[in-house]
Amino acid sequence: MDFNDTPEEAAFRAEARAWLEANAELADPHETTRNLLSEREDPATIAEAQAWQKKKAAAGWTCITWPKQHGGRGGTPIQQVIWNQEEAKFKTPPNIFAIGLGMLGPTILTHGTEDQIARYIPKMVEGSEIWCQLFSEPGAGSDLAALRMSATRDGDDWSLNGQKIWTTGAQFSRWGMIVTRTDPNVSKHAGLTYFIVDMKSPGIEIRPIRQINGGSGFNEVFFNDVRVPDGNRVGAVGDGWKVAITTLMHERASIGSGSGRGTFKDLLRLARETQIGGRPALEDSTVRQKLADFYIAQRGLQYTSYRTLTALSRGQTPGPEASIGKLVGAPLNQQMASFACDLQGATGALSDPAAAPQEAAWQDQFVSAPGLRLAGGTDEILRNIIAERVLRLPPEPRLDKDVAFRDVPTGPANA
Amino acid sequence: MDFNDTPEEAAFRAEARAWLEANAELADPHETTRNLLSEREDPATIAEAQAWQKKKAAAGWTCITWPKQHGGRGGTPIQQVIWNQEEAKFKTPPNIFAIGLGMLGPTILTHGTEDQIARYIPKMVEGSEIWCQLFSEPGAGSDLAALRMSATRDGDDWSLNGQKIWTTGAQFSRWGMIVTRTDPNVSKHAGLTYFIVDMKSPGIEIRPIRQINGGSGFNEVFFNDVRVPDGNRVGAVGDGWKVAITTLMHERASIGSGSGRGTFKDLLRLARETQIGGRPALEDSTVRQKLADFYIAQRGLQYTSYRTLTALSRGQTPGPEASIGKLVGAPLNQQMASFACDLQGATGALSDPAAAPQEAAWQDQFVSAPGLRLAGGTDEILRNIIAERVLRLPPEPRLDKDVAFRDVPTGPANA
Amino acid sequence: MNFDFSEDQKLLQKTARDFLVEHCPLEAVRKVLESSSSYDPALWKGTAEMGWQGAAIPEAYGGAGFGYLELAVLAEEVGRALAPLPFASSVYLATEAILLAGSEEQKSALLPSLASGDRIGSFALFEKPGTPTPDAVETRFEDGTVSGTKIPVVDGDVADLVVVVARDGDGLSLVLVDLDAKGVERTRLESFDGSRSQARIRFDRAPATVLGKAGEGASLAQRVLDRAAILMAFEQLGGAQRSFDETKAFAMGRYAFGRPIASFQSLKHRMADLFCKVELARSNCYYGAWALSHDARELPLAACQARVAATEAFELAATENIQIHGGVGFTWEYDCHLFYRRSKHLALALGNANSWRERLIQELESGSAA
Amino acid sequence: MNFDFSEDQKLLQKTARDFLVEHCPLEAVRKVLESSSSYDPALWKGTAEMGWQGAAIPEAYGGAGFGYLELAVLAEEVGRALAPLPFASSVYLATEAILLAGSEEQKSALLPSLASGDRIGSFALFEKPGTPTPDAVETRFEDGTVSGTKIPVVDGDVADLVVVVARDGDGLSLVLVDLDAKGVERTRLESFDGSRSQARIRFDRAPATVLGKAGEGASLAQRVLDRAAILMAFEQLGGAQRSFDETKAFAMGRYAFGRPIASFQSLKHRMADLFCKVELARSNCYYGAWALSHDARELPLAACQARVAATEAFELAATENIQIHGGVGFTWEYDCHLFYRRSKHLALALGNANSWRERLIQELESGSAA
Repeated sequence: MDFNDTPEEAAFRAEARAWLEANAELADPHETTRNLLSEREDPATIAEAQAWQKKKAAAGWTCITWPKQHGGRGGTPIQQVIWNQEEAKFKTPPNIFAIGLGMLGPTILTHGTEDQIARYIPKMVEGSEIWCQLFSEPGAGSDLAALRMSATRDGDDWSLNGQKIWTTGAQFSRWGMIVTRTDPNVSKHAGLTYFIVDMKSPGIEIRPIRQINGGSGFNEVFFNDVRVPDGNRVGAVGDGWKVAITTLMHERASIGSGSGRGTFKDLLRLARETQIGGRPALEDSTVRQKLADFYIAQRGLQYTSYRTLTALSRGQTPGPEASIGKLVGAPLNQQMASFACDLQGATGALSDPAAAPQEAAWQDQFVSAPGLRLAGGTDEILRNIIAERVLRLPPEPRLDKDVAFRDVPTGPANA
Repeated sequence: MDFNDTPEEAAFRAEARAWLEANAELADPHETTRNLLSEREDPATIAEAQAWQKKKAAAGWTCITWPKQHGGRGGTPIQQVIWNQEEAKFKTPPNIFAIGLGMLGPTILTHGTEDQIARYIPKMVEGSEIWCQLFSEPGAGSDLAALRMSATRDGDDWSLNGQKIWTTGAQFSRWGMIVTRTDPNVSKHAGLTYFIVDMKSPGIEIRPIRQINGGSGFNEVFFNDVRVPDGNRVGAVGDGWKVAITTLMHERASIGSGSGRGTFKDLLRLARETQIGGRPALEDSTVRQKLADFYIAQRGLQYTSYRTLTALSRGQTPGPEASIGKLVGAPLNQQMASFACDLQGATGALSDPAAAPQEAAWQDQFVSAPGLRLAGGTDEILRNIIAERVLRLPPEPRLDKDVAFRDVPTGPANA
Repeated sequence: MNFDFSEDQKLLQKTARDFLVEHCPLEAVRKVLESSSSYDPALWKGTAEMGWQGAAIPEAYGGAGFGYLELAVLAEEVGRALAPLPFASSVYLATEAILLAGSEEQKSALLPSLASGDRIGSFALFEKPGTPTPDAVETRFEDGTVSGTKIPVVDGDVADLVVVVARDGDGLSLVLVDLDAKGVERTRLESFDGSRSQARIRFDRAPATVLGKAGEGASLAQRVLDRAAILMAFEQLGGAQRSFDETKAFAMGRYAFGRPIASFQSLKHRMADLFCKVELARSNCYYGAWALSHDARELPLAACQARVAATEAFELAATENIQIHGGVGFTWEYDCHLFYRRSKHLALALGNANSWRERLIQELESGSAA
Repeated sequence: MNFDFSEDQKLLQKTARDFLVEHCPLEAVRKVLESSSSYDPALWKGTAEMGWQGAAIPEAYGGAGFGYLELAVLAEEVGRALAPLPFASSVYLATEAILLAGSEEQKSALLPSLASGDRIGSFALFEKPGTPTPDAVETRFEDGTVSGTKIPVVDGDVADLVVVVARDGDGLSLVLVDLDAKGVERTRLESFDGSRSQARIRFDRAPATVLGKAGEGASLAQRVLDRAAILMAFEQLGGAQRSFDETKAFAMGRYAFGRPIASFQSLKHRMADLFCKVELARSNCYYGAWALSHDARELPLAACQARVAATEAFELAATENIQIHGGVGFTWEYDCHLFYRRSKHLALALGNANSWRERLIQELESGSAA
């Protein structure tokens, strides 16, 4: 048990730090932490992000735990975290490569052919080609395997028809990874197939989704007879669910790097600067108790992610335990934002950056927070995962298992 | 909308009050409220309770809403509440007749024969015969209809074999009402039959259950070839579930009478008399916020029971809405007790009446409180009832509906 | 004892609901939210024609003279519809302040136009973030003029007149300011709930007249806030009930894993808990309405109860509404966020729930009831 | 960076668990609870033979000299077994106080017998209900004797010596008292957790010697409490984990409506939430153990985190354990109440969770870390 760096880790940290200092600018630690999910990247930002990624890739910093032959550093998960911690201290462009490197790359490395690995991985690593994930559909969110996007064989190609939703970065991605239904006459998990799709193909239409926080980082993607060569199939026909699970496991295994600590500092500052009954709110015991709870929960999450890391370092598989971070962290984020708005009293109902404390960052976080509880698995799905896959509690009776997909009830909404 | 008495109600209240003043002694309003579920009545207390009940019955105060022909007063539900409010201000023996008059009497009046009504109701009303309810079994708690107590026909009699549990007052009851399984070859709700059983019958053995709070108000009751004449059957053979539902509906409809207000006053007093950081705890904002929440919740429950009352007065059927009171009130009781122990700091872990504030009543309540969340329907069952019967949300898939009872899985515990 | 609205009041409720279903669908709310307008003037006029603004104003002053139980019923419907109106500012606050403290002359001069909706009133108390004490008021009344900055003032940009809590010598007074007068500078501010408007008002020796007894502004303001809290609690109750209804309807129609998501036990249990929360809030609100209509001794306590319970119920219901909708609940296109925004707007409009809990305990300590 | 116990420490854990499974089944806990005994002397002797009491005591003073990570591991197992032992009083409190503040002479005189379990130590701080300030201590040290009443003193009835926080001139001092000496009157009190004993101790000019620097009792006591808090958090963690395990096992085996109750979604989701709570507490505890073993600057903060998180986890787990058991969970015969009692006992033994949250914020304010 040691929360400090070993000498080797300290050396790695120094190396990372030195490279970052030579190549980037330190961020202002006092700047109020802004939330994500609200931005939509413009072309200039994307170009900047790609330039930064290319620089990192050349020095071997983009995917530290990957084997060297695939462009990685052959490093440990702890080194990846050390890198993340250090990089977070610098001003860097948004990381639009995380979906590719974190989830899709590992899927190709696991299930892809040698040709697919050779064609796609190097450009993914250096950031010259950006990737997106096309899984959810309007009628298949929490129940992902209920998806209806059809793929029908036509010679050497497949023809894709249907709609995907919640696709981050679809508008600037070169490639997408998609799960489709190739056979509606077998049970719902059995009829799926997984493809790599060229996002520039004719027949693809991308529409941004406006979120309740005004941002539009997600898209709807419509497929109208989109041709995908069979060579882009990942895994066997009908094996799509197995391949998708690999992607999802890596999604959940993406590890925190002490995020949220800035947020707590902002809240502490707010409590110092806001008054209750003529004195700083920070002197009010209700505020103090609440702050203590937030602090303890955030620290608990942070150390829990570290514990997962130690397990990974020992060669254990990334387990569904990683779901804890999101299941606890997302509602915590919402509670903190709500509390911060309340602390401001009547002013808390202003979202005017010129009039509300800390440029109305808390109001922004409060309206963004619900998204964190829904994206990448709702609270409810995460509880199911922990209950069934971590705790091994028995499943509920299923009405959609042993029937052909076309016979599963879908209700009036999808009738 | 009027939270005050109408002139008629005020007159009724005055009448009740006058009778009580003439027949009982005022209680000390400053006495700390003690919890129930911890006592086991001794013969002297029972005799005292019966004497008080007889007196009340002679003056028509025992079952105010019942028709006069059955010993009631033909009064309104609001009159019953007014009576309860007034009676609570006096020193009176424990009410050991509530199960009979509140749940079993109405069941006999609804489903019983004329002979049964004539034989049992008058003595129930005057309290000379006490009643108990024999529903739950070790393997049938929340899932009541899974009960296994068998009743087999033998000439004019039935022979009962099996075990009941959680029977309040079995040891001093003259009669019990029991649900049995008369046919295990039909689906579980279809094979039940309801009886009145003489608690003095040969073959009945009663064992008190020791509770975690040291009390033993409940019993296990064992039946070994207990003979029950067919004349004691309530409702048709196989109709037991329907009859039992009548009993349960009345259980849930039993209406609060402002209970718990004393408890809040005790807590307020504790906060005044206990210190945090050198000042009365009542000056600490965390304590104040918590007290406010408790107060609001208790008042909300009280007014909700009043609203139910108004609905009843208009002739609406007692609905499952009454479940709110228990679902919210029981955990609230536990939270208040836990908070009160915590307020005492290290002393909170003493249950010594000579050493802990308010004679350790809060420690007593804390260890009694879990029982309130379990007895008469657990929190979980009450949520199911509200979800399915009040909100009409769809049921979950059932594995125990369309099979013979003997084929329903029971798991290793009951195998 | 009778713990429900009367048949007449229920009829009024039905009429109000029908009217709002027709004239204030959620598209109307969204229109205000997405545009630069501060409220819906046509709807304001329509409600005025039905006498809503003057529900509690005696007929002698141009009101409908219904009473407070009727106003509570209307407030619930206004809340249910998320009506984009300066109803709370004008009716619960400005009108109540004038009814409570105004001279005969002030009442005669102002109430008829407030009742008819021709003029909009507002109430200016807050000056900085947090939960202020009365001592914190810096806006000053001197020589018949008022100077200082109030922020935020709900509906301050569209109001015609405002009741201002101002320092007056050693104490506080309520003063009335005509917002078209000189010395008034108003700035509209971005509101968390864009369907309700917020403003900063700077007063620079703006002409003002005292409302009620000079120096009694602190206690008068508190009485106004208590009354407004009960009525606003009904708005919150309406919003909570509607959020709950929308949640349930969605969960019944949305299928996952081959069945309606409303059949999943974890959602059923959460909806059951939410139902309890809303019902308990309703009960506390009813008690508040009774206290208001009887001007009962328990009014301050009842106000705190109703306010806190309704705030919690609406905030929880709006949050669960998004969560149970899933991904679509996070889209601008769906209506969930309208409830979420309004729930926070109303939660803070009269100071946060903690400040009302604190006030509740003060009331219990002073032994006004319990 | 390494956020787990070592293989050796895990082996120690396994040995400890095996020992307690054999020598401290829940029947042994129940035996103390239901009898007039204050602890289990045979078990105390057994653990001492394995070196547990002296785990953190250097070998020079008769200890095993393992270290604090090892002691944390043992504490978790003691908690898991609900061991009816004066372990916390003697090991986390009295021994730590002497290690921290004792003179060479005191250490040599006392630590060997504490390590061997021949003597039992305890710690006397509290004097009245509530959350006291150091100012509230009325027990007085004067002329080499101590006078006053301490209540409650956990294990005060069976301890041989006690470290007393006493007023000493203008400040506070820690003083050591031999409980067999004259001027000591002990009364056993009914304990909420009957498997752990509580007492009142009256001192009437009982002979006492100062432990550590005179006048520094307040800060010394706080340092002792911080260290004890981390170790006790491991006891709580062990109790929480065991409660959770029992809940899960019961829910898997109990059938209702034709299936295991563990398959009902509302229970599954609650068990998932409980699992998260316990895991987060574990993480905070690990951080505490590290801080303790490294005597890190962050120790006070880490103590508060571990203490609060573990208190919440054990209390919730014990409460859910009864609830998910249903009716049988409320019977004396089932073991649920043993956990429920112990969870409250431990929650309050070093002052309530709120007092630790308060201390956490004080630490953040003083900027010792974060």
